[in-house]
Amino acid sequence: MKLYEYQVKELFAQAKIPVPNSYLIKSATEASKAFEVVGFPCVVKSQVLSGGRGKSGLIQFVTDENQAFNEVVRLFSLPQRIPYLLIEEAVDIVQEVYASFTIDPASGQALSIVSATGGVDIETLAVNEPEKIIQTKIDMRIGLQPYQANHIAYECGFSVEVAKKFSQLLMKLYKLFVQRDCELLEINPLFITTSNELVAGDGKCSIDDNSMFRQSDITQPTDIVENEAARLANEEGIPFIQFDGDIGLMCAGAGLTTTVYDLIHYEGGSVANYLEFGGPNYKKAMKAMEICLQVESKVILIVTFGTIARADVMAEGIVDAIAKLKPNRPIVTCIRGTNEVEATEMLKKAGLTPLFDTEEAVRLAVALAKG
Amino acid sequence: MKLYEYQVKELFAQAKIPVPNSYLIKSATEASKAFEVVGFPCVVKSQVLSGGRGKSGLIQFVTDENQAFNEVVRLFSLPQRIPYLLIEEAVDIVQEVYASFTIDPASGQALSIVSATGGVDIETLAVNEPEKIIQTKIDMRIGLQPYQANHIAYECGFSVEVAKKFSQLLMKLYKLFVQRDCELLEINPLFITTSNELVAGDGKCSIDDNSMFRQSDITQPTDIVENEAARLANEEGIPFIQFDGDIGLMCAGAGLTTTVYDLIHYEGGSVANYLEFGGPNYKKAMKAMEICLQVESKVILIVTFGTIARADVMAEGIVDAIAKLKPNRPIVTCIRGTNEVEATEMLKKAGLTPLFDTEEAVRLAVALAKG
Amino acid sequence: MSIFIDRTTKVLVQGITGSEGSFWTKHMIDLGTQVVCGVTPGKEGQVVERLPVYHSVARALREHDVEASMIFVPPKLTKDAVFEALASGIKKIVTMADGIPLFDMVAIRQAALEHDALVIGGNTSGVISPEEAMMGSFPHWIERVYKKGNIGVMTRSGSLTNEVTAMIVKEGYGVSTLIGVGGDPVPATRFAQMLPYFEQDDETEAVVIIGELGGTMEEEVADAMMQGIFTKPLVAFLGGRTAPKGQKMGHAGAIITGGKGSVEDKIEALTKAGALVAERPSKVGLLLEQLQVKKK
Amino acid sequence: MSIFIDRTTKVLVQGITGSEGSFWTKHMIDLGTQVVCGVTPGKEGQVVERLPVYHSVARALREHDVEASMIFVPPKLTKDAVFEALASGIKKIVTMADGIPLFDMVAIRQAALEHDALVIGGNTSGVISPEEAMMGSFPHWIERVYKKGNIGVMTRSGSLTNEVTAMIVKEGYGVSTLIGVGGDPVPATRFAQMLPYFEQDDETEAVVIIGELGGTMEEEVADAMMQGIFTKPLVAFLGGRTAPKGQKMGHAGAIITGGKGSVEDKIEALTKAGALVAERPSKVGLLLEQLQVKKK
Repeated sequence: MKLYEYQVKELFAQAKIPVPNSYLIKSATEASKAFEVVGFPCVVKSQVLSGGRGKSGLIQFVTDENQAFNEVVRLFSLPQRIPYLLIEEAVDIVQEVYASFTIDPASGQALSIVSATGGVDIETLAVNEPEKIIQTKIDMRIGLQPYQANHIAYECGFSVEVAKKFSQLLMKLYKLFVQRDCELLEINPLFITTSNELVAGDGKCSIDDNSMFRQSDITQPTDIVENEAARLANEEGIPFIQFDGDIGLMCAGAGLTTTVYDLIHYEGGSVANYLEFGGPNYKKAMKAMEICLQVESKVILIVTFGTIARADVMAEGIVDAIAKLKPNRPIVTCIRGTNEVEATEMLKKAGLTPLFDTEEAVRLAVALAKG
Repeated sequence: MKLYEYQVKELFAQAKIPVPNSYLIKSATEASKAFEVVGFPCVVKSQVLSGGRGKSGLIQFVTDENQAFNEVVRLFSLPQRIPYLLIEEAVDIVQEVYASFTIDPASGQALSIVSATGGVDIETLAVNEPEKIIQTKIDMRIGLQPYQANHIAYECGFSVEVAKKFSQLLMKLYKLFVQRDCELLEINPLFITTSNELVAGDGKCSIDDNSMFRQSDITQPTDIVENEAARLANEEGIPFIQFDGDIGLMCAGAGLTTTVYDLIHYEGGSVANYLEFGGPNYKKAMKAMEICLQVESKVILIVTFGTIARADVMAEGIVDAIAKLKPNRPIVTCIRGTNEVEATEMLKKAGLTPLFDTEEAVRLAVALAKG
Repeated sequence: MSIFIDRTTKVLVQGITGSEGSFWTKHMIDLGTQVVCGVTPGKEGQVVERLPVYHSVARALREHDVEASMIFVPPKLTKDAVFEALASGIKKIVTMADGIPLFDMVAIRQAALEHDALVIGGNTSGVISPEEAMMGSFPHWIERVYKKGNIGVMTRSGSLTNEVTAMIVKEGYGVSTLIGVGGDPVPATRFAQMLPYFEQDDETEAVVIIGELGGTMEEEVADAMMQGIFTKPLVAFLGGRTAPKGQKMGHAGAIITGGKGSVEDKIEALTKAGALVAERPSKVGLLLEQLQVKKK
Repeated sequence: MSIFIDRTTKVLVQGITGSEGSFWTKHMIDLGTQVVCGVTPGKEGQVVERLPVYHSVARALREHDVEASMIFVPPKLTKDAVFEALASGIKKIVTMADGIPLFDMVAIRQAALEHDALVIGGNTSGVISPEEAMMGSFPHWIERVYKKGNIGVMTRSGSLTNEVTAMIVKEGYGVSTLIGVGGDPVPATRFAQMLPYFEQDDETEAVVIIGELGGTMEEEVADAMMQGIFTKPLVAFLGGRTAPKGQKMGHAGAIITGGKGSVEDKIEALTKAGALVAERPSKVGLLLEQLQVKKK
């Protein structure tokens, strides 16, 4: 689960990692109070999960109330429906640093990534000047050691005063990373202020979904307005992404779904939604169909090749879903795996023409979508 | 630091390890209240740090208030000054189990020691039937694993119901062992009750002195009346043990002090007190002398052979102590090490006859003690 | 023949009394796998598929020789089960649970490396040598997928594996051993670690890897080929060529891989190392033919 | 000659800018030790005894070849310093702090074993090869103790070591290398681990161990002798023969050692293995003579 900036900063504050003074608002009517608390100049920051907020104008530096208020109104009026704005004090800075922890799958260790040259261009730096990025592996059985944090700090070329603060901050960040079962915990930029203080300017945190059971105090804000299909999918724990193409995918298995997505594009088609009801969700054909029907599409393409997921169970669910939901668009099926013969019989009885070859099914779906 | 039983049981209760219902009293006047809370039958348990309480009559099973009150009065009147009594409910038991964690120095790992046959004779069992004791090494980087606790429980031959409870209890006990920097954490006996509950009947806990800085919420009860010498030594952090012999030892270095203790016994002498003012305490000759003078002895024997501890510094302290405290008994010195020539001069000026050979000094002290 | 498991491999099943454990134990035995006993704490004395059940792996090993452990326990208990098997000296382990906490997988991977053991999974159907033996949950009865042959298969996926393998079989090939390393971000064992075994296996004449965007497992395969660790023909199919760029791991992911990890990068690395990359599942068999791999 | 350290050993000092660190660095150099640089975080650029100081061991190693690290840091920082040296690949480490938390020593010992490194300490004066080199804080200027010769010495004590060694020297012997393994309950390196080095050292003709009641280090020495790992003459002095039985470790201590660990048990094991045990310090030299160890 990805957290919003304001949530990450709440975690930072709990972990005693300094963050700028700020105030979160849900509507323009709360803006005056926020400006009163935070003062000017300040930064108006849209709370969305996608990256590149600065470049797409979703973060605005403002110097007076008039300008600030206009920005707040503008941002809340954007079609993408920004749920919150974080009004945050502007910090006088001398340097922007990058610091993160993640997992290095190859070694089975945690990885600290630090660069004295942080900010928005860190990925370019990684490609062009990788020597400016300090990567340190961490044995998670014993954790980040103080000597490692210390070495990293001095490798950044910090003064002794800043180095001491930085290595302590890195220890706190690692502790938070572990406590919160993070896939990624990142401060970027980490500000070094004119008075040699360290302040987390922005933060990213992605919590491992498989560990959410022990992070139950962290929840996605419930009042964020999403589209109904995404809301339903999220509620059912069904992986779902909406696009603006023609073919609604209802497949089982992430690898297979991704491959069908590729095949559709090879055939000149386009995808309306990615929906994957495999694994533990293979009995949820009814819900999966309901979600697909929420999305505008010209055809629904169902492809499965189950290992544990039984073809007859999925077929039965599909037949029931069609009977109940009466889909207003053509459905192409390619259901294989255990008990596929029984599955085929069911689908035929329900008036479908089941296929057995994925590529054939894709071609048919693309043709139907093109009309 | 060794904890009293009632302190250990407080730790158990915090760690959700079940303990019998109990009430701690400091005087006989509190007994009625205790009996009211705990009920009968109950056990009156003297809170002293030495072992073998049962065998020496310091733990008494009582069935009514009259008998109980007599025991309380008797125990509080013993010459050894028992500070507290723990009045504890009697538990109906079917089995006594032994469970502890300690450190195995050879492997650098923690060690779980469990026996389904616990109780007072566990040491005899260790010698005669070692196969009845299950020793399990624990990699402290990852801690006791549930599969280990489970295996131990079934090796004990417990029923499934008891095994599940026992393995959970063992996990909690290990966690407490680690959290509290224990050298030893022991439940003996661990009762299995007639209703298949597990209850810690008695507990021992020794906390690593070098880790006390992070266990500052645990303190020795301040209201326990000790002898003045022990109190002073404890206050100064000077290792001190009182005996009832003739020669007061004031030596530097644990190994050397122990050796001098041996040599005195070889020569037919006896020791009044063990006192070791080496290491970080080598500048505390004044305090060391003060403590030694609190103890009844016929002669004070000072032996040092410093490595970091400078002989002249120790000699200076001794000379000052003699001038100020005017000891009422002979003093034999054998001070060697860095600047021993200067040390010798100082001691001579103070009227002493410094020796250089430990065994000669011991012989002299024994002769003086015998008069 | 096969690698990792064959009819002589003595297998213990952890979690044998659960519904998944008992169901798949039956199928493992049906296929020819030599399952010798099972473990479920608290169930010692029970019998599953005529096999004795023990409280712990250590207790089972007192009575049985065991070379491999198949683990059917829920995700939260998987780390403990793997640690138990490793501590008992078992060097081949398959663990299938989907939903193992990330840091548990990190601990499992590190423990596997420390014990010099092959732990396959989690989030996998396991390992199968068709018509020989399996540790896992493959629908081995689907003949147009699980046919014996001379192609080694390694995969990160489940359903896609059936899709691709069916295409291999359709072209007249069969599978020596199929290894699902699992779909988790930190699989306990990685593609490249298994290559030396396929290299040494007489009956494996070529290897197919089924990969996808993200991570560096495919690049590690290319490295192993460049270093001469693996010299047999290799064909790859990679899902996610047209996928929108994922932002899940933010900057850090990009930094670790030096900006690599896209399907294009993987194709470049594999092609440079001499592998052929199939554009779609139906092309995999044709590329094996193109590499002159015999049909057997 | 000597083991562990001699005039060719390049030594780094961690905590060199502290009062103890700088004081003993001077003495180590005075004796002939080849100290090449120092480390104190935050003090890079400073100079101590004409040696450059670095922020971290890794930074020091970029500029210097280092074989051994001498650690003078407070007890609470010792584990970190040892881990830093080990992570940098240094295989000989001496750490002297008195008061290291028990679980830190457990971690240090395990890390030392894992890295196949010799970590001497904590709570020790260190290692000295008299008239050659030292890592530690010995008053090497006391000639009636620190005299060069052919007797290897291992000890758990400080002052008692001076007492016993003075007696060895009084009898006309000298010391090849003296190793204080330290007085903590979990020393990072144990007596028996050092025996193979003394066994191989041409200049060591016999070994004296200075032990005491408790633990099993002396019994391990006896085992090594029984196994033929150590074959030279060995004399032991053990303090605490008449000591009242300690109860510190309660039942657990007795269970671990199977009721052993008393001085009597140690004497029995050592005697059985062919060692001689001196009743008092003044007898150690005489027993060496009895074993026909040459005076040199």
